[in-house]
Amino acid sequence: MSASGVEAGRGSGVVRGERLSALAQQHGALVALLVLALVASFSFDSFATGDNIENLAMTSSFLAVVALGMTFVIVTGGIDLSVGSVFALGGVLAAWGSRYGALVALLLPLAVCGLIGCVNGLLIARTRLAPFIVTLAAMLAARGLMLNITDEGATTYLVDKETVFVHLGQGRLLGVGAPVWITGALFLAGAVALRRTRFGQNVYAVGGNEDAAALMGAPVARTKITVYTLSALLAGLAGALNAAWLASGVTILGYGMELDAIAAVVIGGTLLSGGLGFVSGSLVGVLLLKTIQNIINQIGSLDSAYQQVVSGGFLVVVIIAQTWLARRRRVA
Amino acid sequence: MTASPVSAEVLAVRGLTKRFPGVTALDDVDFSVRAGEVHALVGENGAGKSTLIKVLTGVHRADEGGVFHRGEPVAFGTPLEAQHAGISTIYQEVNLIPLMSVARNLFLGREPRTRLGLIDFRRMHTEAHQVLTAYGVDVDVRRPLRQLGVGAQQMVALARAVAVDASVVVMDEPTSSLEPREVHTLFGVIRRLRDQGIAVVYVSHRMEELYAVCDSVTVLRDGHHVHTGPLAGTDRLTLVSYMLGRDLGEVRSEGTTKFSGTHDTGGEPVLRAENLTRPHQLRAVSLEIHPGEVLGLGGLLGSGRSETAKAVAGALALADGRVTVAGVPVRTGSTVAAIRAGISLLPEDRKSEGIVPGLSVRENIALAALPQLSRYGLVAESRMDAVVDTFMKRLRIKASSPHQKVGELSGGNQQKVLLARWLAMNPKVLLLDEPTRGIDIGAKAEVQQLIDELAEDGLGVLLISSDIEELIEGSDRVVVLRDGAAIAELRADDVTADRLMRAIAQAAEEEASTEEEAATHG
Amino acid sequence: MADVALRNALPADRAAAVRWLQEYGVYAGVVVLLLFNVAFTDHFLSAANFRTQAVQVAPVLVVALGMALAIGTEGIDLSVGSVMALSTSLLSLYLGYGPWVALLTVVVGGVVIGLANGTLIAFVGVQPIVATLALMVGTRGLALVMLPQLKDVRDPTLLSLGSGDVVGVPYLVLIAAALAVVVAFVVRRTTFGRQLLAIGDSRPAAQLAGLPVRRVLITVYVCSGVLAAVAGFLSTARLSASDPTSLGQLMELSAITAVVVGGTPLTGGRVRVGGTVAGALLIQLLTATLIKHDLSPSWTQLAQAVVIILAVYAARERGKR
Amino acid sequence: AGLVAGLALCTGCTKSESDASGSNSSAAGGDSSQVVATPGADSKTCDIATFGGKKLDLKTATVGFSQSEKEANPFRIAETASLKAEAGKRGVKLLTANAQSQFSKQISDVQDLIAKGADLLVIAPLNSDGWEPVLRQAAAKKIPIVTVDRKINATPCTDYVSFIGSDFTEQGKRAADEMIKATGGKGEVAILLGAAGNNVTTERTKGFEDRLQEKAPGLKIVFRQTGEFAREKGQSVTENLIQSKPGITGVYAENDEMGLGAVNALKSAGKKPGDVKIVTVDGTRNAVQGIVDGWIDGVIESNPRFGPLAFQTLDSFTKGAKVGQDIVIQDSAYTKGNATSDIGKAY
Ligand SMILES: Nc1ncnc2c1ncn2[C@@H]1O[C@H](COP(=O)(O)OP(=O)(O)OP(=O)(O)O)[C@@H](O)[C@H]1O
Ligand SMILES: Nc1ncnc2c1ncn2[C@@H]1O[C@H](COP(=O)(O)OP(=O)(O)OP(=O)(O)O)[C@@H](O)[C@H]1O
Ligand SMILES: [Mg+2]
Ligand SMILES: [Mg+2]
Repeated sequence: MSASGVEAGRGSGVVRGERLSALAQQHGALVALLVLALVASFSFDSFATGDNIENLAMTSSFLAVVALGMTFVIVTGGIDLSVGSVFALGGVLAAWGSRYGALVALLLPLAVCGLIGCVNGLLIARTRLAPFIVTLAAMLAARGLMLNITDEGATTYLVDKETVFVHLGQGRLLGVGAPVWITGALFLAGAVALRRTRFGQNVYAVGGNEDAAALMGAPVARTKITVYTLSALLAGLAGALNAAWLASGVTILGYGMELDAIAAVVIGGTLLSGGLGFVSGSLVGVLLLKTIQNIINQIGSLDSAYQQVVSGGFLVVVIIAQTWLARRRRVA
Repeated sequence: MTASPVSAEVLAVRGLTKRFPGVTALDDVDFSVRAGEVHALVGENGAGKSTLIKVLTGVHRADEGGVFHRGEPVAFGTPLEAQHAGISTIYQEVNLIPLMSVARNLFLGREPRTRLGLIDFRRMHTEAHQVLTAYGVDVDVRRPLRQLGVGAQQMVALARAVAVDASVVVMDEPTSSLEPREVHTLFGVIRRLRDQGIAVVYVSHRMEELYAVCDSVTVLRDGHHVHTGPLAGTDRLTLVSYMLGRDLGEVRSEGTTKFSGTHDTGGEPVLRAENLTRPHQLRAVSLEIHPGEVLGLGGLLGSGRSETAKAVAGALALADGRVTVAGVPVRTGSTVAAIRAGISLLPEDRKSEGIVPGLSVRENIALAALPQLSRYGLVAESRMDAVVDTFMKRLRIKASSPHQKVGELSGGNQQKVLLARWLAMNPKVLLLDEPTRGIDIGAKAEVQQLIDELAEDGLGVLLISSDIEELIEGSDRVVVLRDGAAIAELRADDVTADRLMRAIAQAAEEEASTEEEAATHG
Repeated sequence: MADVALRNALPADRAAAVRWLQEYGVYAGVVVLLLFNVAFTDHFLSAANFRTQAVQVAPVLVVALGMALAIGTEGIDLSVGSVMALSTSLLSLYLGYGPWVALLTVVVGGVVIGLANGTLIAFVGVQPIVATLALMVGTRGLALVMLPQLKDVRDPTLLSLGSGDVVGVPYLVLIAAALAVVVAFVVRRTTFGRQLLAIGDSRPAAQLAGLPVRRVLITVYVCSGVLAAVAGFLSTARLSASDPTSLGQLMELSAITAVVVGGTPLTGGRVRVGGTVAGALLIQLLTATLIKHDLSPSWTQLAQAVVIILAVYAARERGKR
Repeated sequence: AGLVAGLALCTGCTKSESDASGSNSSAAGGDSSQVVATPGADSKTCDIATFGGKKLDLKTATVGFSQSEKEANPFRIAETASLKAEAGKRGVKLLTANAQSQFSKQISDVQDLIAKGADLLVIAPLNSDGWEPVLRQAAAKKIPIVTVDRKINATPCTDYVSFIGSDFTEQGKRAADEMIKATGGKGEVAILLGAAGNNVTTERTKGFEDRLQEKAPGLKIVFRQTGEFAREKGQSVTENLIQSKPGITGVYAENDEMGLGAVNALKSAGKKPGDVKIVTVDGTRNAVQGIVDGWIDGVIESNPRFGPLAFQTLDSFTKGAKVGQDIVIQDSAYTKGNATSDIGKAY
């Protein structure tokens, strides 16, 4: 009996170490963000102003919604490269649909993008093709579709200002833009879905060890199909919100967005190999990326080439810091 | 629980054939299990036991023949369907999610929920704790599963399988990583299941377990059905002869373990490890192994035996500690340095730390010895073939060819491939962590004999085994670990099962320390 | 008896066909595209056209070879496109010393970025996709800082490298083919190749087997960097200009597609060099076909998506059940 | 990262090829600065009273400039340099941001400029639509906006003050004229399109197609493929083009870079200068040199030197004077006739 007591006692020491490391894993990016923000607000007068922070929140919100979907996908051990194209497609569809009313403007992109995600998920789950390549193809397909309905990008559909749809992008509540509220709500829902529902447990299980999850009776295929559908839905929704905000279905959006989203999720502490991740971390990751961008603009006189070097350098420093904070017990 | 008449067949297969590329794993096999019966399934490594179970539970699909559940033909597409039909399984390799918490693993798919439909974590944790305590696992259920030792993980898998409302519980080598104490708990669980009218299929290589808990037995050999009958009427040797396909007399002439007596252990120690220390895991462990000596490492699950072996082999970063081989210091924390110095480690978890599943048998055997088997960075194929050939013959590795993927071999043969990998290195010190776990009696005897031979050739061997008999008969000296520290050492005539049990048991601590000198070398 | 044998024979045949498709699907795809073009594309069957296709595919192939190595270790290298840009900038900056010195600096550039990638991945423990993503951003910027603007190349040696040939086979094609052979040899016959595959298949096992995991990983990313740098060098010679803005844009995706379509799994532990060559050819032929038939960008992208899925579907590892 | 820095440091000892034609001048050349095309009285104007802002002195003001693409092609380099030079000359504080061809970034760039305290904005938009959030924010602070080189689809003198730039449709039309002149109005031509979804691509295509239809129905467009405004893509597309359509008469490239790529492709396919007529848009030095060498038949200029005109407009406007809403600049053209003499004006 006392043997197990000793074990438990020893266990708690291990737990404390593990908890600390988990804490760092979860909050490493947050620490980096706070440090960065602190330094920036001392260095630039115009950083910690209401306007600037609002801009930051607004521009972050669309990427954040995309990153939210990406988090689910990455926790299952997958990846979704199609989100940038789907984002652009969602915007164009929303703008086109807005002439038929707010409902169409919202539901059309969700339906089409959800379908794309569903096909992604089916291909990945049922035929066991690599997510990387399936979603790469979907990225081409969604971009092709978007060009197809805009006369190769020549037509930009404008959002009908009469519909309530525009308020989703431009409305304000308590001085904060609607997309920011929507993003916040989505992240709350996302966090609950991932941490507190059976679906969330299955997402972790599939990412942690797919074969074991199948043997334990988790619905692996269904979970995968759901996460890819969810990711595309959220990307489409982000596109639609963005279209409402910009009041038009801009056709040149979303290039490289998938990489930004992946970077944000990973910086936020989610393991690319799956099985471990946090919704809140992804939000912090997005804010970190956008803050870096904002700081470069605060400097205000960098050549475009230097801007890239600086943001690449920042990225390296951030991921080293994050990895270092999150360093886990080595497998070896 | 669906209590059906005792004689009713709950689950059966008829004329089952299953082929894999290059092998016929099962050939026209019949098998059935009745409610309230514990049915043993035995056979050598690669006989097809696990494959049969996987067909029964929807992991594999049969090529020919059918599966019948309560007399109805069924075809489970996924393990989930089998579970819904009331068939619950513990697979041979622990199949849980390492990064998820213990409680989440236990409850995956049937989490208690609040009225809002959200998971009720508080209830889940309390219940998980209660369930696991009943199985003798006392841990913080919020910890990630991977922090548990393999044995504790096995108990979690067991608890999970039994907790489901099942009419059949299938256990594929559940005891291979359990301590005697836990095996005892397990048997209690099995008897309770039987009394509830649940059918149990039980796979094990340990004879005494079969006789302790099983009612009837089916023997497979090379994918064929050989024998089915009540266990009471079949004695051990007959069973073994069925499994091996040899006649009784031949088997009778061999003993239980293949170890010979003690070895000559003179001379300077070939390995000296001092003061190995690692936060939370190892506390100043020191060891010496002499050439030609087999040093046993005893202890309970989680006592730090695997960590000690890994530390010596450079696979763990240490806070403190020195390792010397034949007097020459070895850099710690580097597997490369350890291997170069002549230390080889056969890891405990062969699935994830041992084999490279996608590479062939040949490549796996030659993996560590590659630098020796190549010139100017180019692989000397013919030398490699020679080495591979030698060891495949010597260890009797059963594979369709040296080019078969190791991932497709049966567990026992995978273990042999790993042994071959290390023997090909000509090591000075061999660290064997559970070398005979999950190995059939034939292979087990071969491995034990091999350990003997190696020691006689002057190798230093460190043997970790949860099989007390094996540890006692195989070792010249046993160091007992508890809680990450060496607490006792048994020498010569003290190396007996009784002494070992007492040293391991916590109550014997004082006794042990007065009778045996403390094992920590100054 | 005969009945049973027949029943067995059929699925066996199908299994064999499936395995054949898995192994040779890419090659079949290339042949199908060739036949399609011969039938439906005007002026397709000409030496000049084949030369064009071969020359266009050469840089992609060279990059894909390095990518295949990285993927073999269960990694990925997103920085290749930017390394090409860096290489073209370096080339332009050092061409004054002559083409050989320029080539040397280009290779050094590739080594440096490869080392940076490898260090982040092997020592710091950053996941490959993130480490190389950061370097992808930074390296492109670096290339532009060094050479802010497109610059023409006039060095005759370099120009002849870009457009010259030996008995009708362009230098570029020869170099790419030679590199493919070298990489195939390295993967199959060298210790390094075996170690690379073992690490890709099971890193913990490789570590415990005493393989020099870090050294191998770093070497792999250095190889990938150098091959990308060489591809940049070759592209510059072909273009007769250094254009760090657009050179190598989206090259990482083309290279990954070629590798994966060629049957190398992204999960590591396996490298198919022949398949990678065929994969690169397949994508090249597909693009050329779509261009020759003057499809609009939207249809081009849709068609590419479909063909990629079909190719990968044919080559996929069947789940064993 | 340290290694990379090291790499960057050792660029001190570089030695590039000596440039035969002298180094490219990119700053705003004196005699080649922009000229307004139609300063006619009939065009609409805007002044600060109608716009609704406050007068201010340009000298003490902060001007924000948002560039759309990397300063890596001659057009963007010359554009940014011209604005910076003019700001320097006038002693105005200039903040710059670069959207690196990402539209979302450009929106946030401009917002950052506003937040950073820019009193006036000069924007080189990446796209014509989608400026709603920026315009609203600027309107709230009454910040005058001048857009250069591309237009914003919004109400002039309400949402922004004026647009200074070329007429891309017109450029397409003039390119068509050159093509007709070079080919004699008969044959088959190919278009190397710019990046898909870009207004410039759309308008330069439309102008070209309309004019051909109108003036030379004998000249058929048989091939339209995107070269994404890059030399390399232009080259590989043209390589495929000349294999599959060996009888092609002319190639219209929507920027110089793709045109030069086409020249490369023709060269390596063994064609002679003049075998295939090439007309391009932009007016970079390399392209004009192409005319001199005989490979290119016409280059329609798109003048990037917006600095003087933009600041002059802002200056007049902030002083309260009327400025034009649409200031279309006069683009010249380079042909066989003037290429040799005017090459100095090219950027
Ligand atoms: N997925 C697979 N692919 C190919 N061959 C396989 C596969 N699984 C099992 N086999 C082969 O089928 C045969 C039976 O293996 P199985 O795992 O059923 O043996 P076992 O009786 O459980 O042995 P052990 O006691 O070692 O666990 C072996 O020859 C093995 O190599
Ligand atoms: N039943 C248990 N309860 C609590 N913690 C455990 C239990 N079993 C193992 N652990 C933990 O797992 C860790 C790893 O144990 P490890 O596997 O190295 O022990 P071991 O002596 O090699 O046992 P074995 O090889 O029999 O599994 C230990 O640090 C211990 O804290
Ligand atoms: Mg088995
Ligand atoms: Mg152990």
